[in-house]
Amino acid sequence: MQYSGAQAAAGNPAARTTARLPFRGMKAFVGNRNNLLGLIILSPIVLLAAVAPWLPIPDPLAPDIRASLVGPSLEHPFGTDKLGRDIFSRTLSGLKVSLTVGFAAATIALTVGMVLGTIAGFMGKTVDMAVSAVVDLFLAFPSLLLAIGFIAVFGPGMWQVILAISLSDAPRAVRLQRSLALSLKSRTYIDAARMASAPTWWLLMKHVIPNTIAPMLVVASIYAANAILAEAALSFLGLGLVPPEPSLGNLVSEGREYLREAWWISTLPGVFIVIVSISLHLFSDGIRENLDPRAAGH
Amino acid sequence: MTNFRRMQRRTILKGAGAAAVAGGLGALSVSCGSDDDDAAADPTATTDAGDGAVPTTAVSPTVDPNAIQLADEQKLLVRQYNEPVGLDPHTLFRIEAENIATNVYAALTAYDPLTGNPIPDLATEWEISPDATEYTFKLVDNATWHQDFGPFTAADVVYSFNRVLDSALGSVYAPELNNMQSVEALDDYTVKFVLKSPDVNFLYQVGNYHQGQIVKKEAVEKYGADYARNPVGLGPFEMTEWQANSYMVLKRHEGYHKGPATLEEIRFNLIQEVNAAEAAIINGEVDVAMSIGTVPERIKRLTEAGLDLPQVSGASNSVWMFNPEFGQLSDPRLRKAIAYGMDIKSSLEQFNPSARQAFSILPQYMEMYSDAVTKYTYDPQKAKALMAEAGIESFSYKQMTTAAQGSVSDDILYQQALLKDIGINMELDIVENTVYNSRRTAGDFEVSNRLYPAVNPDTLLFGYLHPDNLPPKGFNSARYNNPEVVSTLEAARGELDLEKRKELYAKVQQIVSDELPYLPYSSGATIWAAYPYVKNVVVDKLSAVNWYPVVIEAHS
Amino acid sequence: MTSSATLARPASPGYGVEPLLSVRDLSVEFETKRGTVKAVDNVSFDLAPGERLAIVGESGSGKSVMSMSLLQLVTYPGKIVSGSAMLEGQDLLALQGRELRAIRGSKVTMIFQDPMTSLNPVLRVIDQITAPLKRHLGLSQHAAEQKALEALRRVGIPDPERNIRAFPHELSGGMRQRVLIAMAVACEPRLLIADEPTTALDVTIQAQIIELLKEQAAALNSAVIFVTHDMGVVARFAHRVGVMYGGRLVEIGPVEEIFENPQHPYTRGLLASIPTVGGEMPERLAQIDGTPPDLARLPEGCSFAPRCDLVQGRCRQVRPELTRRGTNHEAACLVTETEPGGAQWRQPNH
Amino acid sequence: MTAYLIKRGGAVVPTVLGIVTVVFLMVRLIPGDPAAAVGGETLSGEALELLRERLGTNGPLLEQYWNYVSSVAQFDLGRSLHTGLPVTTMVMDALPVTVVVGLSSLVLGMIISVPIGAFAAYARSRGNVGADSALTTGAMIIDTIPGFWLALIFILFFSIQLGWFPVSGPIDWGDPVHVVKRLALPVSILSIGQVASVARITRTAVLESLNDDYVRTARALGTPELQVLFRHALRNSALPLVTITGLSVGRLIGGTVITESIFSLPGMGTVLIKAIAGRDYPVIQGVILLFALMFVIVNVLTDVVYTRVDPRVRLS
Repeated sequence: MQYSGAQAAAGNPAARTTARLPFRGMKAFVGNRNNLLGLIILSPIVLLAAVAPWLPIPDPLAPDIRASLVGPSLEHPFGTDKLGRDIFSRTLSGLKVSLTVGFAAATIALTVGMVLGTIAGFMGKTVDMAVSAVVDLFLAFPSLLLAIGFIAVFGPGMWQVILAISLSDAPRAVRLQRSLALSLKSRTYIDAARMASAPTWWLLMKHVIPNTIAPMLVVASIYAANAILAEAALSFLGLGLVPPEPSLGNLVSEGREYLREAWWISTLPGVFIVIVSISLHLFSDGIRENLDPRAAGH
Repeated sequence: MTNFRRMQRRTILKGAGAAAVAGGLGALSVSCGSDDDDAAADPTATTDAGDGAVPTTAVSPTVDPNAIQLADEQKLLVRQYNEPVGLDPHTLFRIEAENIATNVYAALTAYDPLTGNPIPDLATEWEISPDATEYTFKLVDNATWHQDFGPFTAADVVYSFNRVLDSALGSVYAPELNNMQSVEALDDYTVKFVLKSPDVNFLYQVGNYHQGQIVKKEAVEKYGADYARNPVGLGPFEMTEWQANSYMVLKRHEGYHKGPATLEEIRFNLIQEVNAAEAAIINGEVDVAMSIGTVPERIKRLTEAGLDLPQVSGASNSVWMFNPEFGQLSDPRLRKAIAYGMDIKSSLEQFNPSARQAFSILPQYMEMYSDAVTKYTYDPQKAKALMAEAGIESFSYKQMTTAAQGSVSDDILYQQALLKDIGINMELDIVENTVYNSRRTAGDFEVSNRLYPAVNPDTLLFGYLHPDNLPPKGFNSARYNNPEVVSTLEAARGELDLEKRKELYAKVQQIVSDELPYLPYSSGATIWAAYPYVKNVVVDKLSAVNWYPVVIEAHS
Repeated sequence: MTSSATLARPASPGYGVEPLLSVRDLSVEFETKRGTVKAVDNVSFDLAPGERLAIVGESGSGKSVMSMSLLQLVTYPGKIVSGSAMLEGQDLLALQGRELRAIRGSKVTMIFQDPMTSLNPVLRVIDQITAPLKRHLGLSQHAAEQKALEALRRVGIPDPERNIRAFPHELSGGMRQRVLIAMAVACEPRLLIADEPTTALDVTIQAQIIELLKEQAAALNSAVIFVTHDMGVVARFAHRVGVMYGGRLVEIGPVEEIFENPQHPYTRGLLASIPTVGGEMPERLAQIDGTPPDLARLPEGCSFAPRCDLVQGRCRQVRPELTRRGTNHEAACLVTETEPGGAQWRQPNH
Repeated sequence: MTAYLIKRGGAVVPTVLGIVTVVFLMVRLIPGDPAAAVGGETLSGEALELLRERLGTNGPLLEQYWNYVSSVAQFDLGRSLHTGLPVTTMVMDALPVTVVVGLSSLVLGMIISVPIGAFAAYARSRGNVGADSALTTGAMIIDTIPGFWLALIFILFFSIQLGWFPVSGPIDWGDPVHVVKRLALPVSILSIGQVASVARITRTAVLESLNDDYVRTARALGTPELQVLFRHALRNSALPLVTITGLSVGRLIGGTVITESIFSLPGMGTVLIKAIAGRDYPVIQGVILLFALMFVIVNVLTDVVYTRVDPRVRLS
């Protein structure tokens, strides 16, 4: 707000400059409600998915045809499918797969982005042009299409899905990191450090990486959320993970045959897709708001 | 069945003739024939081919169109579940294409929809030499080709059969005719086949299916590479429009030799996904849905929606094919371990109640079916013992299967879980129908399955077991080659005595069940759905519907 | 006092007239994360028809917020918490919806600080200037266009027929401010509020714009509230001047009175900071030591106390109210209140 | 304008060439011999050679590349391995469905989400944080619901339960009522998919615009609030909106692939999925190429529209 007291108080130019600096270290990750909410929702889910194999719940792959299409109950909190497999354990098992896909795809995109983006931003002309050309080329393809094309070549499966999804996110990450690196490059403290003949790796480690990790994490958590949805979509099309391995997408897809008799088969895993992606979005929003208070609306 | 007995008496079968069928009673026309009563008079005898427990959801009874009030507009909308790759009968594959082809093309004989026995069609009568090596057919003189390709003559038959055998065409159905020596036109309406060795089942080979369907030289040459999408036949319907990935239109052929059909037009809308198909028919977007699967919940929903469920049960068996070229599967003990490790019976009861476990390659309704075979029922102990005997504790193999949009059948998943318990790791190799088909043909799989609709026992037994039919040319995907089986089969084909022939076939079935190149899995139903106002939809033994007798009753 | 400032001083329309605008106890608060900020604190003043009142003060003194609150243009998180502003029998602060919009742009109009951003960049001048004419005067498109052209001509836009079809970015800053003035005066307002309308312009243009405003206001007999931090402009333009500090009106009176006999130490500081030869005014009044008060943490007592060189003990406890210092002249200072004779501390200046 | 278009079009040439190259390389990236992957490991001799020829993977790589580029330049995308139909015919038949569905959902998506975003921003600017949060959180939740699941529910409810919309059958372009009914559900599903991103961008942009000086000017001149919001603030948010529209097309293309297959629409997505399942690489290549080219064209259009919505952006 133009006329808020905060704005008036921020009248001194020094304060304004600090506000515009990219965030410092961990500050960006704490002290924000959204951020915290995202973590609060996500952590137990991740934990649950991680410890699922040791929980006293049925084997997610074990059929029990006497308990076919049983509704949610104490014994089967999420009900069972046609084969009598426990949807709760399948959901946890699917969560693990979906989270793995989401985080792995986001991590790959983030890593590729950080490395190539920094190189392009710092190494200058030829390298920059080459990297940017490749990035632009990949950005010319709609993202899911790129993933589908990848699967068309390498076939369905877990690692193919992870790579396919990261293939469509990585160019975006490279582009973002490049622009962040470019703006940092021109900043005075980098110049100062350079004048003190600091080695490039030190510059990168000390200034570039810490100052770009948070905005990159903003997008990476969105990538993770999108990857989970993309995996679901690919699985739905039969281009995702190979059954019987349950992913959340596979579960939603499998349940459609019995949507009317057993709504729980696809709905409850679907709810988890929604919860996980929302918490990732909240987490991302939180960091972003900390980086740029204006985005919060004040 | 009585077929061969009739032939032995050198019977000259008189076809029903155009006049008798003009009323549209195609399905029963054969019963009007001279001495064919026992074949079709009692339809229930053959529909109920299973062990007596096959569900008998009401099949549309055969209705006389004169007895009901017909709808003014005889246009039908049908759900087509997959797009035919092409409609060249000599190269086409799969039921979705066959379903259309049998209505577009005609052949010397047709198959009775209820019994599967050959009945007259383009051939009005035939004469078989006493040693069953010469077949002479009299042809109808009033059949005309679709699209102004003129009248049908014996030259067309000669061209057509030689085309199937032409290696340049590469037809997978050529082996069906490998006992054929020559075909010649004696005059415009008489054609004579000479066989290399006696074959009592040859009437099946010239039936309205694949190699038997007659094509027109001029049409094949005119369309060249595009012929498969521009089929020209002699059947009751002609293809007038084909929009890729969307729909196909068949219009009735005014020059059909039995008189034009009552139905004016059939529009096949492509709806691949079975859930969408269910929605479409319940929503009234189509009148008939081809093959809506066997999931009991869906069947129930469709019944509740007031739909008829025309179906054929036990017409063909699905078999698992073991490819011995892949490591452990060359050991019959491990193949048997797989067979004993699965609970086919319970699985079918649960997931596919309209099906029964099958124990032979031949469906039970066939006269040549034998019950004296090794039966593999769920016995995990025996499976473990067989594996121990083979010195193996556990092993993995790849099961090639198809998936309806990512979902593998519950049945497979159930068996997968059971096999895992005894140390057999079934890895799923999920591929789409077309790929499935081509890899199966090429023999590029470890284990896969095949459902081979056929009415001729020889088609099945020669196809699966004869080395002439090794992939990629034929259907012997297990690369089975047992000289004893081959000689027995060839002897059976020429055996004029029915009982002796039965014995020979029983011997083959016994050997095969013991060596297990193929595991007979299930004998299931093909279920369609149709609104009650669509009359005479009869799913035949080849899982196809002959649209010629179908009529639409007036309805609101 | 510099002669240039005094020479240009216009004559006041005088007292005793029924006021056009009567502002009483106007307070505006902002809710911020740091707490409630009193941006405008109990401001009261009158304005005669045709009178030109200048409001001066540092950045953050509340002068802009005060002027905007008269048209209820202060938006969230700002809120008018009390007060009234009677204009010809209507309380501007109590109006709502349709009534409020009927006043805005017709009876009372406003001109803002930055002509570069105050026009909508994606709409042509014609669309922006004719909209209020059509709305308030019910003119047809054609009539509104004619009137708009006339207004543009009056404010000295060259080739108005062509320029009216221009997009704002195609006009210079001075031209844009003229357009804004034309928009403001087109409906012949009774009151014109100008919020630092010349700050963003360069010096020569500034003078032209001031003259133009004066001319237009005089021609329409519109009263003007002119918010500025430039004492030079005040001298040239206003009849009366109000000084704001820390959200409060600390002194108000006729221009000549204030210039000759400022009663508030802050006013005195403002006057001292005027360059002797008329020229540009720095944004911040560096000559007054210390920084503007933190409105969220106002000290008890006089808010100027921390920076005041006359400060006494009670200044830190008691909040001074406006008291009468001369004809139509009031100031809020405990020290000068009891020691009238401000002339003594005007001395060092000369 | 024409000169600009020519110039902007010229800049597209390397991108298009790059796309063609990537699509060309696709088939060559298949592990092992692509022809064997398609035809089966046991395929050999003449048949294998024939298949290589149909895939264009025979001969030296450079020659393959040259052949591919020159045929693409002549709009020859080869023939389907399964149906033998020219790929150009197949994709051109499917194109209208995809374009109509895509464009309508783009428009409908905008009609739904722009006001949501604008009102959320307005509420926030007025201090109504609750309404803002409700709108933005609602949009976020909708965004994370898998579209295909929603599609199934829609079919269940609107088509089967209520019988309002058909879910199958070819599209009869001659009958507008039928077209609307047939496309209503897929278009709705696709537009819902865009709501969150478009609303979010709109909200941010409008929130920023609402703080702009001209908004205050407009208010000071008595402009009604709805006009302030839509005529002034929203119009100035057009640039980010045009950008997000361009990006939405990318998302939409992904979405059509799934939606078309659920609703049995004979569009390019259906063609693509069938082709992938059947390893019909000439068709896969053709569809991906066409989709990518469409996306490039949209991006060029986006740039052109930029100059339309904001007079400050010069054509250069």
